Formats: sequence, C-alpha cells, structure tokens
Amino acid sequence: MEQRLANTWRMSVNDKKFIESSLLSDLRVDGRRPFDYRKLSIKFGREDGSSEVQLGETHVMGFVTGQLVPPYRDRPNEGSLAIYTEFSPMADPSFEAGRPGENAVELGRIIDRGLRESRAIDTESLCILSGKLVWSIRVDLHILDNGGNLVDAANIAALAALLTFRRPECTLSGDDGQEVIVHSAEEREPLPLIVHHLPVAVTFAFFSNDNVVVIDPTHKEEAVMKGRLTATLNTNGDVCAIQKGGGIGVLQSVVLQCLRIASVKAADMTSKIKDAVESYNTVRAFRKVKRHSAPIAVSVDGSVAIKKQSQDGAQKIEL
Amino acid sequence: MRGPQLSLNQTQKLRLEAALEKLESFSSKANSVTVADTIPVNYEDGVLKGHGTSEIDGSVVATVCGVVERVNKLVYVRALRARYKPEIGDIIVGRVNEVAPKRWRLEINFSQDAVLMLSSMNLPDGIQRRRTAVDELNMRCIFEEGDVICAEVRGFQHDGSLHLQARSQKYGKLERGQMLTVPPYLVKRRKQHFHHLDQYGIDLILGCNGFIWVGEHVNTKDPTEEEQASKSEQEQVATKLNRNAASLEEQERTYTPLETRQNICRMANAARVLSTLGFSITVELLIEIVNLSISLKSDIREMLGSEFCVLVAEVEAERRSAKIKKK
Amino acid sequence: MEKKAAALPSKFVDQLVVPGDVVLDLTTLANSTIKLGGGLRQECDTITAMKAGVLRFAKPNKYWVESSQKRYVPCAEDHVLGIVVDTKADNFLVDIKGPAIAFLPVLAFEGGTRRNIPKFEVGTLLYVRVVKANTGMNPELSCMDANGKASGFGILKDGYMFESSTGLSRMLLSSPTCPVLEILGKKLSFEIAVGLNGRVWVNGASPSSVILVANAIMNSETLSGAQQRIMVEKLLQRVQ
Amino acid sequence: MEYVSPEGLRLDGRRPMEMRQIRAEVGAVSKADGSAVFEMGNTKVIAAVYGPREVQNRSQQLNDQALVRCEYTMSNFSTGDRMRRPKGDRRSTEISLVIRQTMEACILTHLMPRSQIDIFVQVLQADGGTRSACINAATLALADAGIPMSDLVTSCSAGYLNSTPLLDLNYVEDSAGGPDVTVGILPKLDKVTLLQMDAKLPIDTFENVMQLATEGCKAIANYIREVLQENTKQLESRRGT
Repeated sequence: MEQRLANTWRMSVNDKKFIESSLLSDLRVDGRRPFDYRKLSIKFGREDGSSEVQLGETHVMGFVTGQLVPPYRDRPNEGSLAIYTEFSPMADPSFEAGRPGENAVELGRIIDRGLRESRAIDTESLCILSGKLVWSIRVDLHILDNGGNLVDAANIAALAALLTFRRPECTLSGDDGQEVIVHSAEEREPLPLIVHHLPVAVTFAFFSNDNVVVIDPTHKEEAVMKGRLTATLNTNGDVCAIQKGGGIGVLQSVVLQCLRIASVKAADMTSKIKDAVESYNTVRAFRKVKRHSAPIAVSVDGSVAIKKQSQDGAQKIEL
Repeated sequence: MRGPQLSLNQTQKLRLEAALEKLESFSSKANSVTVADTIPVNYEDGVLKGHGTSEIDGSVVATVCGVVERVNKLVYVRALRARYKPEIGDIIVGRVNEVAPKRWRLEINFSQDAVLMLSSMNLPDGIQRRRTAVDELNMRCIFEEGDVICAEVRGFQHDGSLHLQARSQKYGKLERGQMLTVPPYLVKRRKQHFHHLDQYGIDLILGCNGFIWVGEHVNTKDPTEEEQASKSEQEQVATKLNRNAASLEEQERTYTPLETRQNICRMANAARVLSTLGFSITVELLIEIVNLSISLKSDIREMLGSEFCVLVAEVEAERRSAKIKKK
Repeated sequence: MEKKAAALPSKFVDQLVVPGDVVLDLTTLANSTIKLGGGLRQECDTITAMKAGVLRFAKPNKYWVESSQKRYVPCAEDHVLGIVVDTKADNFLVDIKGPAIAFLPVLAFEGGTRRNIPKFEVGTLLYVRVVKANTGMNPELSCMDANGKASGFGILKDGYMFESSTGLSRMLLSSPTCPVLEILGKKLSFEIAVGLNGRVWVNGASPSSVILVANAIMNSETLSGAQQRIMVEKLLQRVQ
Repeated sequence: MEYVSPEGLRLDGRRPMEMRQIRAEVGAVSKADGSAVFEMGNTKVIAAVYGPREVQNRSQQLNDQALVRCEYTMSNFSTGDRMRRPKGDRRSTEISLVIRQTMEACILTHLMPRSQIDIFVQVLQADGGTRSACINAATLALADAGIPMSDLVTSCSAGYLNSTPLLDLNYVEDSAGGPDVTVGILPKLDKVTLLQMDAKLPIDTFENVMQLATEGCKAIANYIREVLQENTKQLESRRGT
C-alpha cells in the first residue's frame, strides 16, 4: 500500500488549478497557444520500415514487417494489416508489464480504425496467389517515453514506417503458375506499399470549462483534462475515424469546429511526414549496396507447403 | 415495465392487473420525476436543494428517479429503488464481513461496509470498563464472520466511514431465525422496529436497511442471560471451544419447537410476498397476511405461489380503498 | 567515517568522477583525518566514487560527490517541497520524491495541538523541512524551524509547481543569486520556493509571468551564466 | 449492392431515417441493484448494475469519488456463427473502456466516495448497433439502481450507404463496409459525450450523418424517460403510504 503511494506519479492541486485557470486566458504551461503542436521530429532507422517519432517529450518507435501467410477465408484476394502496440513500463510508471492494458488496446484500435477501415493501404496488391498466399503486414508501435498525446505520435510513427517499408517482389512461375519466387533485394528492387492516402490523427483535449479546447495535450494536461477527441483525417478533407470515448460532453458545434481545425493540422502533418520520407529515400538511394544471393523457388501445392513458404518469406524479410 | 416475477395464468394475470390498477388509482398524484427532469420551484421564496437534486443553467434538476418532496424551502427527491441511505438512530440488521483490529465490518446494503467498534458495544459481561487487549483477542467470541447482528447507526466519522453502536441488551447477535433482504424503500422509519409477536412466539426486526430478521423470541431478561452474564470470560471462551460438542442440555436450551419454526417461515414468506409485490412492509400488514394464510389453511410453501400473491394484492387493494372511504 | 590521511587534497577535486574512480589512495597519505560525504566509499586503502558527478572538497577535510539527479535522497535539515498523499491519524503521508514516503506528524506545526490539526486534501503542496532521515525508516518532516516557528513553512497556495533535478535546485539556491533569477527578478515580480528535492514552485500576479518564469528556469539547467542571460532576455522580449 | 431501393426502402423495409423498434424493460435481474434489458430490432442486450458497494480491491479505492468498472461481453450465441469467444479480446476491452468512460461522465461519482459501482453488459443477440444498445441499457440500469446522475446518456448509430444517410444500421448494413457513426449524447445538456466513427466520409456529409444519429439519440431518450417515469409511478403507487 505504502509502496504504491511512493511509486505513483501524482500532481499537486496547485498545478491542476493553475493549468485550468491559465487555459481560460488561452495560456498553456509550456508556452504554446491552444492550437499549436509541440516540436515534431521524424527519424528513420537503417532498415526499411522503421521510424522513430518524437513529439515534444513523447517518443514512439514504429516498425513494419511483412510475412507471407494464407489469407482469411472471407477475403481470399486481400492481404492484411495488423497494428500491435507495446506500452513498456519504461515509458511511464503507470504502464504495467505484461498484457496490454485498456489504454494500449484503445490506442491500437484508434490507429487501426484510421488506417485499415479507411483503406489507406491497398491490401489487394498484397495478394500473391489468390486464396493461398498473401502478404500480412504487421505494424509494431513501441512507446518509449510518455509525454502525453501518444495517439498522434504513434499514428505518425505508423505512417512513416509504412511509407518507408518495402517488401520483396514476388513472381509466379511454373507450369500452372502456382510457383512463387521471392526475389531478394539484390536481384530486384523491393516494392513499397501502395498507400492511397495518409490518415493523420489529431487529438483535442477538453476541460471542465466548456469553451476550453487544446490540441496535442501534454502529460500534465492529460491528467487534468475531462475528455478527449481524436479525429483522423486526410488531406482530401475526408474524416477517416473519430474517437471520443466518453468523458465530458461537448456541443456538436464544438465537434465540427474541431474537425475543421484538425483538417488544417492534418495537412500540416502530412507535408512534414512526406518531407521526412523523401529525404530518407534520397539517403537510401545513395546507400544502395550490391549483395549476391540466389532466388528461392517454392512450389505451392498444399497447406503444408504454404506454411513452409510463409516461414521462408519471413526469413527473407528479416535478412 | 417491472412486473413481479411470477408465472401467472390468464385469470390470475387479469385479477392482478385489476388489483394493481386499483392501487394506482388511489395513489395521490405523486410528483414522480426521472433523471434530468426539471423540478418546478418558486424561486421567490428561496430554494434549498436537497438530496437527489442539482442545478443546471439555473433550474433545479433531479439526479435520481423518485418522488419530489417539499418541506418549506427544501426540495428533494426521494429515491425509490436505491441502496440504503443511513440516518443517525436507524435500527439496522447486518452481517459481519470481517473482524478487523478493534472493530467489525458489517455488510448493511450501504455503499461501504459499516464499522462497529469494540468500544461502542456492551461487553457480554455487561460491565462498563476500558477494553483490554484480551477483549480484542476474544472479539471472535462475540461476533465472527457471517454472524447476523442488530445495531443502531451512530453516525459518520470524519473520514467518511459509517459507525454503528450496540449499547443495549436489545442489540447484538441474532440467532435461531432467518434473515431476508427486501428493497430498503419498503421499510419505513417508525418508532418501533423491534416487534415481539407473542401469539407466534417470534421476534421480528424490520431493519431500516432492508434486512429483516425473523427469529424465535428471546427474552432479554432471560435467566440464561443472567447466568451468562455471571460467567467469567474464560468460561465463555471454553464454551466457545466446546460448541461443537454441545451437551444435551445445551441442545435442549437452543431447541426451537416445530410450531415456532413454522411461524418463523410463515412470517418470512409474508415479507417475501410483500417484497415481490412491492408493497410497503409493516408489522400490521405482515400479521394480516400471516393470519390470511392461516385462515386459508394454506401450506407455508404455497404462500410464495402466484395464487396467494394475487390474493394478497386483492386484499391490499380492498384494504386501502376501505381506508380511503373512511376518510 | 573518519580516516587518517594527508592534508593534501585529491587531484580529482572539482573534476568529473564516475563510479569506480579511485579518488584517494590512503596509503600515500600521512596521518590526517578526512570526512566522506555522499557518493564516496572506502574500499580497503582507497576511497572510490560510487556516483557520477563532480568531486568537491571543503576545508579542512571534507569530500563529497556533487551530482544532479531526478530522485532525491533525504537528508536532515534540507528544505523540500512535498505533496500530501494521504492522511492518517498521527501523520500526513507526504511524497518528497525520495525512496520512501515521508511522515509529517500532524502536530509538527507552529502551535500545533490535537485540537487544531490542519486539514489537507490529497495533492496539497507543502514547503517542509526534513527532520530525520535515517536509512530503513521513513523520513520525518516538520513545518517548523528549529525554534518551533512557522517561518515560511507550510502550505503553498495557488501558483505552479514543476519538477526538475536536484542540481538545478542547488543552482537556484546558490549565492550569489544565479543569473536567471537575477534578471527575472529585475523585470518581473514573483514568488518562488525551491526545494532541494528538485521541485520548484512559482507564483506571480498573472499566469503568463508564472509560465515565463517556470520555462526560463527549466531551460536554464544546462546553460552557462551568459547563455542564461541571453535566453531570459529573448523570452522577455517575445512576451513584450 | 443496393442498400436503398429506388423507392427509398432499406433491406428490412425501413425508410432511411427510420429507427428499428425499440423496447426496454427495467428490473430484469433480481439480484442486481439495478438492471435492464434493451432491444433495438433484433439486437438485445442485458445490463446489471451492482453498487455503490464496498471496494473489492482496497488498493483501487478512491478517496474522493466512486470507482466505476464496466465489463462488456458478447454471448457465444449472439451472432450467426456460434463460436467460442476468448474473454478480453481487443474489441471488448475497448468497448468496456468506452462504456465505462461514457457512464462515468454522467454519474455523480463524487457523491459516493470510497465505493465501487460495477456495470455488466452482455449482448444476447447481435444485429448491429450493439455498442449503442449497451449504453442505453446501462443508463436504464443505473437509473434503476438509484445512482445519482447529472443526465441520462443515450446512444444511437447512423451510417452512409448508396449516398444516403441511414439511421440505426443493422448487421447487414453495418458489414457493408460503409462509414458507421456511433453517437452518445446527454439529452438535457444537448452535448456529445461519445463519438466513434470509422471508414471515410467528407466533413460535410459527416455533419449530416452525425446530426441524424443525434436525432436518433433524442428519440431514444424520450422513450427511456417514459419507461423510467412509468416505472417510478408504479413503484410508488404499489408501495402505498
């Protein structure tokens, strides 16, 4: 009991009051205005499909991997996209090791809804052999430091990682066209994913006073806020997902106003992400190194063979 | 909406509906409200907002479903179905949940467990003195987990916990009977909550928290009590230890005759019938129902059947209509 | 922890040391006594550092390692900022960023008796003095100075509290006054309470000045005196 | 696929702005402090509320307010394909969280410090709009338990198929892959507390769809209010004086 008291982070009543009262005069404790984002920096790892996003003090890593698997029975011609989140106790003492907590699940679901349900990634182009073999794309999001507003940071990390991910090219051969050849990176240039649009998450925080709304809340503001709304939009002005999971009620007009602001911010973010990805691609082009290895041909006849194939596929990608 | 959970045949259904409709016609145009309903008030006289109300945009709004009550300037909403809301001096029946240092924690259908301090109850030897460490060690001899006891609400401590007291012979452990729970709004606060029903040889305690005790009559001035009081503490501990191997004499002392047992069950079932029908539970009404079942020569178990329920509803409708006519 | 040693100070004084560095070799020292402070320990004939930081020496014979850290190791007579966590019958439980919750006896107030125990809700910010800090025991706090007077201790109302490092707190408390506070003090009027546990509380007339002071202090941790001046000037200009 | 016929009728014969039949019953679980069954067409959920009661895990006790917990489960037999569902999958964890936060926003938790309120909702039949039905059932159950609330919360969903905004989607319409907007409102204050949406929709269209869902919420609020009013009247008249 006492140990628990000693180890939890807590806020003084002074801070709560101060944050709320200064918001009434449009002031935030870190000197931002209500609709300013914190400083965003996007970095990439040496490997394709990894990103590191820093939004103020929040730090998130994204990692994309692909694997050849049999498709879902109800969607034989589509690949799949799955989002996994990892809240490490390193990032915040309130995160517990082990099973993902409620917040980790909610974060994953918000990003999942934004990316998958709006069909941002073309899953049909991930199909290799109808009903037998498709690419399954897995996005892992690791929270390294929680400085507030994990959703936006994690969403940007996911987008940046997906934009730089490249999967090995596959071709069909053999008499019946059932043989799959996975080409190594040396032989054929790996293919990027087809991304239709970039759904960018923008988070708003609401406070006990009706008229106070801020964007991109910090850790301290999150401790004081009474409700949160995350709107995921793309540059075409489409709403891709919204999540306001309870909390204080807000007027409908406020929601719509938030969406308009979010659409401006989303355009902002999109250009930042695109710039970062472009500079990464230039660097990558310079870095190209030739390697030698022979293509692997596996014939796909039955389910056993498919499994084997999928393992091979996974190994290839990890190379 | 909320029907009594009974399986009725067609005629019974019609009879019950008729009886309930009749009851509804008697009720004064009750000022019932639901959550977030605005309560009309006269602001000129000044308003005191009581339980179950809050203010939204300058008007008084209900926060629970219930009946609006006004006392002078005070406006409050009397919630019907809800957990027990203690008031100082209420007589309650509770069950011991936990024996903690110097206190017992009791389940009393409140939002927290109630606390009965060792110091706020009379010791079995009846002597007024400071509680010693030995008393503390022997707490389980007085009440242990699962015991049903009767006590009085003493008040709220500054830390928000509810404290009870049992400083009288009439409070304490209840034995040789049964406890049943009913919604607390069916039990009204009255002068008398302890009832000794001589004709049946039973005790009835209507706890304000909706816990009802029906048990064999215990005479508080019973010679055995005095005998017990004279016993030294050590002896008591010994009795406790030997309880499983109780002597024949002891068995005889705690023996409840069959007739009393039947009366206990009849009374308990009467309370259950009233609870399923949602009628307020008073001692007069309970006696009336017990007499009705005896006069009908119905079995005790038949009392919970649909036929008896419908009958009770009809009788009650008659009774209330007669009462209104008298006025 | 007294040891015979020479009066000659170690060559590491005012230098950065890391855990494991041999700071002093006792065999080379003649008869003399030295006193060891935090972050140093004796291993046979040597004194080694066990914390990263700057080795400090005070005449005649005191050595200690000064470092900046986020957590706080309680030390008697330190003035700290604590947050009330819970109220018990005899003590308030106060979080002072230490390894264990600190106890503030309910009577440790000026003129405190059983009858006038103050009521603190959870989360109340207090300026307190550490009275006892022994290992294996919860530290004990007091809201009185050694003479039993309140002298500024007690509840801090309103304002804004932020957490930094113990090093920053020491810088703010050093004399002569550090440049940040000096310049800010000339331009703005505000109240400040610095706890040695790395907590700083600021209050001022308007929220904007409080935010400015807080951010200026937080930015100044890694800056030199001249840099601090420039940073504060810039901030002040931006606001005006 | 055609979800709205040229005559303006949906697959189940409803008009685009028409809600399914709703039915509510209070007091479905006798052991619980409050309970309710809520039906929207073929969707049927049951909710039970226990509390405010002693906190089970002392370390979770809050000294200034009540602890609210919520558990959402879907019965194995609630959908067409009867499969064993693992407990605590990501979807139900999220829905539990959302229902809890939504109900927490209207319960006056500061009136019941150091206690715990448990809300259990179970889907008995799933035919689209389970989230909304669960929230409506939970509201009724909380009101039945006599727990003070600042306002009722009601919820309804709306979608957009064949360029038509549709109120209260059923399973077939929901799985068509079009946008699905679930709204939860506080009817008295006219504020939005819950808002969830997926798939793609231009802002202007979204505004219309949200408006439609809000209208649905208000209709449900009126019905729930009637049910509660009737229930209170009956309880009072039976109790007698």
